[in-house]
Amino acid sequence: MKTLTAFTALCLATVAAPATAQLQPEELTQETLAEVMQPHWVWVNDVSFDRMLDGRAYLLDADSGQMLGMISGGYGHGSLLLAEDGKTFGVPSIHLSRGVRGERTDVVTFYKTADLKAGTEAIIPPKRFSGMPFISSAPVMPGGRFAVLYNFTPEQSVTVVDMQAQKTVGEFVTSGCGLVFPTGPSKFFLICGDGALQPATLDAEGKVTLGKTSKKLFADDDPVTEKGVWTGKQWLFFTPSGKVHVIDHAKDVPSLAKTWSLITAADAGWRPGALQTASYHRATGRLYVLMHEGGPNTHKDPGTEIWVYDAAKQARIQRISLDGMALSVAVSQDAKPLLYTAMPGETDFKVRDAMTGELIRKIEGLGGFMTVIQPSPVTGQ
Amino acid sequence: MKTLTAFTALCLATVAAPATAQLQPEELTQETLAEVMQPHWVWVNDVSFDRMLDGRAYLLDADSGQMLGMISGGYGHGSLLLAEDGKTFGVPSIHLSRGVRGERTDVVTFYKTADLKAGTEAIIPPKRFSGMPFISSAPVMPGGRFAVLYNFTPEQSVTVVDMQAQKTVGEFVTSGCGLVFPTGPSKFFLICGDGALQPATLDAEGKVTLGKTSKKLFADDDPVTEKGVWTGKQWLFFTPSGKVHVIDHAKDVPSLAKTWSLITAADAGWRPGALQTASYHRATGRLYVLMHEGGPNTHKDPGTEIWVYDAAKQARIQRISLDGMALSVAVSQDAKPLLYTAMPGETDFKVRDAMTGELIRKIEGLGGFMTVIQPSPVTGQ
Amino acid sequence: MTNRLDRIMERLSRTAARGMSRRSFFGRASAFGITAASMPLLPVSRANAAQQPGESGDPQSCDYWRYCAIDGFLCSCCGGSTSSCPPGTEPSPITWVGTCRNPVDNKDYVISYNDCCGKSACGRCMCNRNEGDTPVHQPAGSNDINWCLGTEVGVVYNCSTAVVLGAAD
Amino acid sequence: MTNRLDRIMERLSRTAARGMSRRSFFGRASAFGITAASMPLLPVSRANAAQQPGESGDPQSCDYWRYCAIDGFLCSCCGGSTSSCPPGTEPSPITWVGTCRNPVDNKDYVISYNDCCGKSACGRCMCNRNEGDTPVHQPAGSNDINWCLGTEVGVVYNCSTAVVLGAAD
Repeated sequence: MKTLTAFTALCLATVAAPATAQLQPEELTQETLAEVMQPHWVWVNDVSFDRMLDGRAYLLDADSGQMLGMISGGYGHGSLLLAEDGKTFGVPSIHLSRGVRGERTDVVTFYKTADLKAGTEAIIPPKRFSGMPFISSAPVMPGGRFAVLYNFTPEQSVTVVDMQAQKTVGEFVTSGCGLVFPTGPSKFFLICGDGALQPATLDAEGKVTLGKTSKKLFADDDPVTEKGVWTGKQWLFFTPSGKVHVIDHAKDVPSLAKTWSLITAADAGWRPGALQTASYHRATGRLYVLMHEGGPNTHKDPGTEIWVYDAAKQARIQRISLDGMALSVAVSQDAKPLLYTAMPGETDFKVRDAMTGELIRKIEGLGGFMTVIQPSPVTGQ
Repeated sequence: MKTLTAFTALCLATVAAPATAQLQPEELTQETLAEVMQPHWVWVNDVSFDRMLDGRAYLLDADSGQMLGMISGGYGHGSLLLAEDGKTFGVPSIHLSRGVRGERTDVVTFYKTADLKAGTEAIIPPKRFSGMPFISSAPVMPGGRFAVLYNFTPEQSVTVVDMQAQKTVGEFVTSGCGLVFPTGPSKFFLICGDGALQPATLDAEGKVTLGKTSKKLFADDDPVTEKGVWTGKQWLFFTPSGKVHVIDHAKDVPSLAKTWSLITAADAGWRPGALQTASYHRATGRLYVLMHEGGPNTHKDPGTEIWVYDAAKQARIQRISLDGMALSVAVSQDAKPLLYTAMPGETDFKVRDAMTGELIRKIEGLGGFMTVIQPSPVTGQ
Repeated sequence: MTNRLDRIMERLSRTAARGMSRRSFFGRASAFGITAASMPLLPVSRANAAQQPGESGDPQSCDYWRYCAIDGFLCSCCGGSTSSCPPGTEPSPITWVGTCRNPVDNKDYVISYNDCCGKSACGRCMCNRNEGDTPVHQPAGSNDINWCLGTEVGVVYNCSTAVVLGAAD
Repeated sequence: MTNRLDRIMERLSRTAARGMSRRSFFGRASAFGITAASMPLLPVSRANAAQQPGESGDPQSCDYWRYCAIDGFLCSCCGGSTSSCPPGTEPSPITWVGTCRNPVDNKDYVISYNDCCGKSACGRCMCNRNEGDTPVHQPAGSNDINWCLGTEVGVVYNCSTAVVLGAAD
């Protein structure tokens, strides 16, 4: 957090200095950051929808309200591959040799948090999913050894990247199922178009073996969205009508552990929606969900409130009014959690107390199409 | 103008069709345009200052108010190399292999007006001037055989491109002088930092020979801006205080033909400014200049009025209030000329009758950092 | 929603023989239900298309009936039209489909939202409507996918069309 | 204006021996008066810089005194400061200079607006002030040039600093 140190020094100097002394020549330096991503640091994607060649992610310090730095992504920049230790991350990027055309090269570029400099690059197959940013299109597996990237050409497959060796392991077909939902260091599942789940395992080198596809778990007329939430133990999936499907992934074939509803009779007319629909605070079991009033086909409408649930009790315990709208929500995982929201078309990133819902600050002047929010993987404990 | 034809057909169908008839499956096609750029077509640059990897230019039909198409440029997209016959153009572009970093490749890509498809590409030295778009950093020579591109690394040189062969001729040093002001098919001059002009000639293959530098022509405390205007016969240069320096380029060494002022005693407080300061209508001799009220150091402030001069008589003949601001102005060269203005921060491109100054239409929803306006090189005569 | 998609798929399987750029992008896709999205560019002549009956509304407005499941910049504002790509851009051969009700005859039509590709985002007439939009793991109906993936020119998205494939029933 | 630039050039020629990244970018440039812009990154230690006297104002505001001739995004809003580049960006070794009056001591200082490069535009705190700004054919004082041209990483501009080189007199 040298940035802040420098600012502090400058302020002290302002107060202490004799007004008549002359300024001395200064040295121009490059900022560096702490080696480890701090609990209240957060990355936010700006896909720059009307200028998708120039997408980026901003690294913000939610405590000070300062921007700490940024990375430039490739075409249609999505989410970052954040290492669990908060020291490094990877950036999957699509590049064309002449900007909008020419030879396509897909890479994962590795960075250190400490200097945000482009380091090692792993070339990956030029097939990565391009579209709205979803974390489930490129997650890091628990433990952090591998990242699994979803490909759609429209043939479906995944590319496995070894995060420690910073190398590409290979491409593996997943026919008929897409997105990637990790359930352990070497286990994940995909969602199939027909409402089933497809489990898969990684071997020690990261090679993928598909397991037995589950039976159909989700209704055709109320399918789960892409925007599942990992509690650290289970995946929760949401449906347009407000159902929560909890997945049991313990056995070889995934099944439904239980299904509950975000909405009671008294809440008729409200639905979950948005792009990053929900976020879960592991230490307290609080589930934050973006809700809006609307009918069918409003499943991607931004939220006007955040409803907070005790996920274990499947009961709402709080409503947070947003004084506006949000398309993304995320909560930090530390003991004094912050609640983050962003909204395309607005350039403010909003920081709230995740326990009280109180607005702490707006970080202003950021990009116009902020989507996925990625809080620090470091909890400070 | 097939686009318009298609729209017309659709409208006719709407009126004529029986409401109960079923829609038939349609064919998805690609639009094409007239072979020759029409007199009221105009290109406008959007440098996308906060997303400079994704700059572009829009082709607009000022008569219909329709967008006809666009091209994507490279990093910090500047102006187009428009052929005089309106049939082809070149796009100088800077590309890096990894978007914001990696190997730099500079190219000129050639397009036909009829299809706006990227065609032949000429590789040029990776030295092209990067900065605010100025037409004088990459003009086409009268007659259209060659284009001369200004390089700044900060060594200064020019790259000559053969527009007919669609090939790079070579790079030629110009030490101490910059930008390119063509005065004939094979003659141009540059402006030197000390207020002199540097003439140069092209041979039949496009090779550049520098001539004898002029004496100092411009005052140090009121230097000419980059934003000179070619009348078809002479270059006019403007100074922050409102002087117009007319260059005599007929002899081997350029000199001042005359100097006059945009501003009379009654206009005290007004100055020329903006990015594309002025435009000249050749058939009528009318000179359009963006003017604003301001003191020293406002030489880049946007204009709030356009003052129209009879350039031969050196007298103002009209004032056009802009109902807002403009950073760029250009006039079409046909017999019923249109006056175009654009302003960064606004997304409307404004079209006026160039004789009356009356606002005809706004073309809305364009990019947020429009700069250089390039009217059709075709006059319709 | 899925019943409607089933109908679309059925319809498209009937018309598959008319396919144009279709086969080269089929590959494994047909194995997992993306057939509906891999619809052909139907070889109906331009002249016929221009005589389409039963149209009303402004194709440059997001309210226009065909846009009920669109997400992107309207090609009608970008140098194209509801059924043509702007000059120099390449139509995606595969894409998502929606079913929209035509206010003139009150019937449902299958609309194919082919993306136009190879120049960057047009930026005009952004329009997002999600009638029947499906998650990306049901790609045939998903407007969150960049469908430029199927083009020769590559992945860069310019704008979206809204082509009538036919009646939905 | 030029008198002031002359003074700047004179001053810089006196301090040229202290140059750091300077020589490699000199080349032919010294022949035509860009010497002033090719100023060194003066090797004053960070600790000293932090004890600078005579400062007032908010470095995240365009009104801040050092920004009198700047054109771009303020590095102070982008993870850097008036004299440091944001993490992962590379300072341009050469750039334009301006002369700004410090409201604390009412003296003029030469300010070097080094660009930070290698990531795309920060986009925050856009600031354009043109005191003494010169045309691009007088590059040493021109803020319309992308000064990332002199870096290893390449031409892509992120933000601008405002480094005190010393007193202008």
